[in-house]
Amino acid sequence: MRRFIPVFATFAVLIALFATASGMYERFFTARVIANLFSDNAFLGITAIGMTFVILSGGIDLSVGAVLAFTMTFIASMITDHSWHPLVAIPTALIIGTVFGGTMGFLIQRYELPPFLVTLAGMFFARGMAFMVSSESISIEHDFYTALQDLKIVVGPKAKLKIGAVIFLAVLALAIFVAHWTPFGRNIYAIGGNESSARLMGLPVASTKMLIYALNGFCSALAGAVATLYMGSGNPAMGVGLELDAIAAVVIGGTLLTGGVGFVAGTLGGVLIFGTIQSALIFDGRLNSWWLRIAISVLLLIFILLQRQLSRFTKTSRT
Amino acid sequence: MNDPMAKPKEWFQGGSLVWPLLGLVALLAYDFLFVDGFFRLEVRDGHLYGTLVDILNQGSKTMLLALGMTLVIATGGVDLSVGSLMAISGALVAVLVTQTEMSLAMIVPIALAATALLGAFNGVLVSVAGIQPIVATLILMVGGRGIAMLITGGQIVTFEHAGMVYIGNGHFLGLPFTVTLVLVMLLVTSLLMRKTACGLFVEAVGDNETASRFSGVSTRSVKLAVYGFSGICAGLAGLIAASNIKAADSSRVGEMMELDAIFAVVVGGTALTGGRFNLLGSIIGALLIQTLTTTMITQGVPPAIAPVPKAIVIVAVCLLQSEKFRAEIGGRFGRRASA
Amino acid sequence: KPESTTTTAPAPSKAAPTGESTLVVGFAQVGAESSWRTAETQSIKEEAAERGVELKFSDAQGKQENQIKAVNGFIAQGVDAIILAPVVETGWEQVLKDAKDAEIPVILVDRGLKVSDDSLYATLIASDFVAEGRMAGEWLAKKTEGKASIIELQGTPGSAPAIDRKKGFADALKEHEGMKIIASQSGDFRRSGGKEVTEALLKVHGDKVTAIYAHNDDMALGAIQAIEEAGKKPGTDILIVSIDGVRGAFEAMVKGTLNCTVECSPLLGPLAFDAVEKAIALDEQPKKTIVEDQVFDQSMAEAVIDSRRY
Amino acid sequence: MADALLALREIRKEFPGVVALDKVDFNLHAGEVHAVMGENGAGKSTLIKVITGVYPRDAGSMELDGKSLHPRSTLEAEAAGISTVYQEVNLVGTLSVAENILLGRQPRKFGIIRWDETRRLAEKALARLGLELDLSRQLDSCSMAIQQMVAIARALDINARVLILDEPTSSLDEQETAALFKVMRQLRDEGLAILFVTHFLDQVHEISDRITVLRNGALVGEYKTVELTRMQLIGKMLGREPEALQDKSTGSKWAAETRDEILRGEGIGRKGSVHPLDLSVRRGEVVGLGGLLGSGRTETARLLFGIDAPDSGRVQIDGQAKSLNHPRKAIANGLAFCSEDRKGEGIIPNLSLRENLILAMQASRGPVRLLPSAEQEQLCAHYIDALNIKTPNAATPICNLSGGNQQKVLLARWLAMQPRLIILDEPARGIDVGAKAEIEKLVRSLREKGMAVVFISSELEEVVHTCDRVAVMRDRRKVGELSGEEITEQRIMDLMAHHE
Ligand SMILES: Nc1ncnc2c1ncn2[C@@H]1O[C@H](COP(=O)(O)OP(=O)(O)OP(=O)(O)O)[C@@H](O)[C@H]1O
Ligand SMILES: Nc1ncnc2c1ncn2[C@@H]1O[C@H](COP(=O)(O)OP(=O)(O)OP(=O)(O)O)[C@@H](O)[C@H]1O
Ligand SMILES: [Mg+2]
Ligand SMILES: [Mg+2]
Repeated sequence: MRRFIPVFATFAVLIALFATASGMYERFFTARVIANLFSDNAFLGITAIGMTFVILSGGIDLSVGAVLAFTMTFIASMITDHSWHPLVAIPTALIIGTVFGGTMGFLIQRYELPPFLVTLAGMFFARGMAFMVSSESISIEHDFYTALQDLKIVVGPKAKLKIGAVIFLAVLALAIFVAHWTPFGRNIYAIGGNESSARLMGLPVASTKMLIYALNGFCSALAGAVATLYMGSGNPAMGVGLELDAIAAVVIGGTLLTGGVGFVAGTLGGVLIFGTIQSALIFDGRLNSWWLRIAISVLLLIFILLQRQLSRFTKTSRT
Repeated sequence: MNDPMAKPKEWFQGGSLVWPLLGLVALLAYDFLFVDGFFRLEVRDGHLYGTLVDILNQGSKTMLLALGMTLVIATGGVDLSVGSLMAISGALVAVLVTQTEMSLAMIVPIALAATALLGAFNGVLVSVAGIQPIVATLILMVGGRGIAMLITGGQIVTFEHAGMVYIGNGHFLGLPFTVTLVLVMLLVTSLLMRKTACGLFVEAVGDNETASRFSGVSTRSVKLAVYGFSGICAGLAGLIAASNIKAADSSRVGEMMELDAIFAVVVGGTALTGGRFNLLGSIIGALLIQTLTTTMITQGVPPAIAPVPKAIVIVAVCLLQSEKFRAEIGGRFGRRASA
Repeated sequence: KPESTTTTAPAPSKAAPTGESTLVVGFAQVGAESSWRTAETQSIKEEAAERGVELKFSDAQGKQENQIKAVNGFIAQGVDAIILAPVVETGWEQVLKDAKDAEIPVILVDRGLKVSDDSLYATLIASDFVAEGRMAGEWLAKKTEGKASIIELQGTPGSAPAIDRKKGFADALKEHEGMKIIASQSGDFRRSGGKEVTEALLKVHGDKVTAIYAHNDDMALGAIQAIEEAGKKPGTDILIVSIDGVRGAFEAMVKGTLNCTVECSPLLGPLAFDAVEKAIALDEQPKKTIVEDQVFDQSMAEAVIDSRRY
Repeated sequence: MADALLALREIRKEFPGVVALDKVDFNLHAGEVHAVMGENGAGKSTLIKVITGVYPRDAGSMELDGKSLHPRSTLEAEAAGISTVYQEVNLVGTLSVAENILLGRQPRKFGIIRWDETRRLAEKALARLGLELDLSRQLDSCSMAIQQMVAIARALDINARVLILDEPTSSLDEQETAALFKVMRQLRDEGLAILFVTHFLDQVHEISDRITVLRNGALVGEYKTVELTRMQLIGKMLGREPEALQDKSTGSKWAAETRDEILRGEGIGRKGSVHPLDLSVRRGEVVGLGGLLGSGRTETARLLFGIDAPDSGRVQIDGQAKSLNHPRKAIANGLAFCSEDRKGEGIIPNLSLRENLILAMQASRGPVRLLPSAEQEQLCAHYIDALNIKTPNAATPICNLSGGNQQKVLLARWLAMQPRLIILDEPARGIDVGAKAEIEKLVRSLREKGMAVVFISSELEEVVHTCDRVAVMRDRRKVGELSGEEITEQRIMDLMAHHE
């Protein structure tokens, strides 16, 4: 049970945050705001889930935002400019993302390159390719797509979960399952906990590492697809800095950047904390550009400290 | 721990400057062959003038950031806030220079003290509060820019103060003054690290924090110090950036420069996992990235796809440094797997 | 002179706030990335205060996703109207539909959108970026009598002004054989970017360069410094034309270092709130109001500099 | 004798500056326990890592069951039927005990891990070693001994033909060693080939059938255990006649009462770790802490050294109350602590031997006054010589030293400080016979000069032999204290196993 404390702490902080905001702003505590929280942060959430795996393995991936942008632009361009059917365009984009991630994983694993640099290069590359596909944002015009976009689950008065949010939740459930009930998931934890041990224990370190980055490439591409559903367009400049948001969400969710420790479920908490802070500041609406930035950072700081304090409660004697 | 894989991420012993240098030389060779006038140097108004000089001058900011970042990374951390700290020091200086009568001898220390303090604040978050470095410094990365904009009221504050203008545009001994600044900082840092025990402590903390603490090293102070130092370096870089354009552009200055700095450090032979570091390597790494940027501008690479060649160069340099890759390519390095 | 759908940016209104229950208006701004942008924000805030409107301000830090979140937030909050300065042209369909369903009028400022259904927004108050680029090109053509080797300093890749101002300028150049863009690089709308790029390009292209066209004033101001350091006279040896018309550009023109700037007025507050009020009252209003851009060159700079408000 | 199951011919392995193995032949037969013996740095671990594919060999051939063997990773070695426990515990500290045992081999159904089954199997594997543990406990929070047991349980659980154990018993106490030996015998009788490395000579004679001795990377010879006496074995390992290694004098018995008390702890304890206890150590005295696995000896040491802050009681140094809440303070008060966890809490792996050696001294001097390099060199030279540390030079990264030599460097780190009180937690872990005697001698000579020692060891013999007083612990509680003539293995064991 003790292992779950950081996750509980994350959700406790989330609830505290949400309660405070609800107290301060009218109409904050509504089903609509909560549903929006999921819909608006769906693609951040999906990248954060992929990122959770990477971080659990002790790595990092800076390319997620750029891969998302590439996927969006690719899908939009294929559908609008080249009249592909969405059901062709989206899977193709997902495959490209997966292969791209896998390639980075290969370089990292095979040549023992630092993930930071390889994925930094991946970020530049994917961003450049996004602009190569189209230097402007493209809107997607396709009846099937519009129909997809309009799919939603009504969860309350004026509150609906859009298709993106539904995909996000599905990915979340799947990721939790993979992390905790499959050998692949456990190997990720082992590699992150101690890579040399994992190797000496005879775990398939090489293939697992490659798979992790491939999986994350897939998640980034899926996030890109979800983003096109969210906005109905592809924007090559989208997702700049998304990687940092995703990393922050993962870490706020109680996962250690050193690898091996953390939970996918915590990441959900991290994403929602992030989103709630943003929503609360939008509801406030009184801060100018600089106070807004200062406020975001101060709130982040407060809630990270709170989360740490809560999870420290039961720290075992030896660390 | 006598097994070879205990640190698989360790990629090569901090020490070898050969590979980053080779990368730099290769790039310069390309420029020599394909870019007209890249190596043209002339003397104008008593100082050197040419693309190479520009690279030194423009690269000085990244070099300074990389110096501070090297130590932070050596302790196993990372500092994302350097860009925002640049903005803060630039903003402070611009505002003080234009709105007060203070002399530069007062203003510069004030600005550097401010960024040092903010850097130390990062250090507190990391070492005392135990927040992970990426997130701890992300806080100041976001908030610091807010502070900088607060100082300038969101405006671009321009100045004409001769002393301030000199820092980023002046010349000393025929070279941009920034070169002297970088050299002095490099020298001071190297001396500090090698002639005192600071370097030992930094490397020990980065390599095995627990063991260092058990040996009586004050790991907290070490971390506070390196983040503070990184703050000072960022402050200096901010001064140069502001001086360069005779203005404090607090909302844009230093954006994404943290990535350049980290790139420089890692290419220069300091592993992100901490431990051994190499200051000179970081400087070379910074030069590499600046040369690349300048090359792309002069080569007329369309800006939208400019990241692609950048990516290729990064991967190429990485592969060059990978012993495994060299072994695979060269073959004659034998099948000796890297330790 | 102005056409029926164009207008110059009017002075802020001095009307006293109406006594009725205050309007709540959300403003989804792109960010605070340039002096032009902050001037626009300022104008809208001042006008809101002037009219006693409660303004909900959101800064998206340059990200479309944040802007969409902001609009969604405004809708959830039940504001009376939304002013949106879209960061790019596409991708707004869904969120505008939601606004429409909630019966909240959306007023677009500074650039248009591509949406399938015009009724998704109430009106657009915008500058014509393409026209700005064209005006800059035409001015330069006239000044140089159709002969120039030009360095173009582009804005941030992918951003609407960068795309349109490039397009407009290229259009203008088509008619003049002798005008060539010899290099076109991005200075990212930054002063430092303008300087770094110019510095590097001057070394390579040396004396060939006769003119510089910058997508915004900040980059032009950076370029001026680079030219000076290269031992040339900006404004004389190399002509410089840029867009925006911020105060710094006028100062440079007075000094003779900048030749021309095309004004793109950020003072949209009064127009925006007029539109807001009309939209709420369901009054007729044109779908599109183009704020007329004006070309200023050195000869006019001295006269107008004191009246510049941003 | 029949053909060997695993046959190595003329194996050579070279590291920069060191020839770790030179033309080494080795034969391992099915159904035998084969001990590989040698001094620290003789090449035992390297031999093992060559077998399991961690290091590629530079020359020579290997055959397993007549087929040539070329493992490129442990994964391949395991697939070929070789299961290994490496010298340093190689497990994942952030995972639970149960997972560590079954990682990579979890029972699953449709690819889904069956956790209940996993726990059951883990329980079974541990039970085989006579161990009952909280399976969901994070491995990191367990003591070294338990970690070692878990590693062994994992290796035994793999269906293998060859089992390799590199110093598995280095931090085990007698009971666990016995349990391990029982399983080893059983496996041997089932036809497994077992390679066993240890520095405990008794254990070699107790369990092994044959012995291969290495010295300086070269093969000395292969012997039947029964044909080699203890003294002969030592002679072969050291390459010279063993002199008075067993210096039987138990040291001067100090008239303890007349000596000043250096450290006095009254009621020090910490919730969840050790119950409040009293402990005093006098000048020139060696105080042992006895107890079973996890009885709280290490935890007590950590409290004394300020690693974990005690939440009850007080500590006096020289009669003055002190609050030692950071190792730095403890060091400033003349304390030193040599941890049992060499890898995690001891060495700074990528720094050189010299830097590792001077670290504590430099830390106490502060960052500014760098120890002059002449002095550094002199210190290194002194300790390399005094402790017989095997290394190319002082600039070698410590991670390239053999385990035992690393341990010696760590000892040197503390001895160089000339502390007034040193806490040695399993100091002999992984150290060869010669070195053990050296260290004992050194400790005695320091004691002669008035140093006090807190001595923690799982080897009762060593405790009896070295200590002037022994505090015995059970269930993280001090249950008694023995001094002088009372100190016998029997008395300690009685206390440990709770008939008072
Ligand atoms: N990765 C390495 N790089 C360089 N030298 C090494 C490396 N590993 C071991 N050595 C050297 O090889 C020699 C043999 O080491 P090995 O670990 O095999 O000794 P050992 O017999 O296991 O000793 P111990 O009893 O101390 O464990 C030592 O001199 C050691 O310094
Ligand atoms: N059987 C056990 N089950 C669960 N936890 C245990 C067990 N044995 C020890 N521990 C835990 O392991 C930790 C380490 O105990 P400690 O290291 O103080 O023991 P020790 O007496 O030094 O024994 P060792 O010889 O193992 O080092 C303690 O937190 C203790 O609670
Ligand atoms: Mg060994
Ligand atoms: Mg112990």
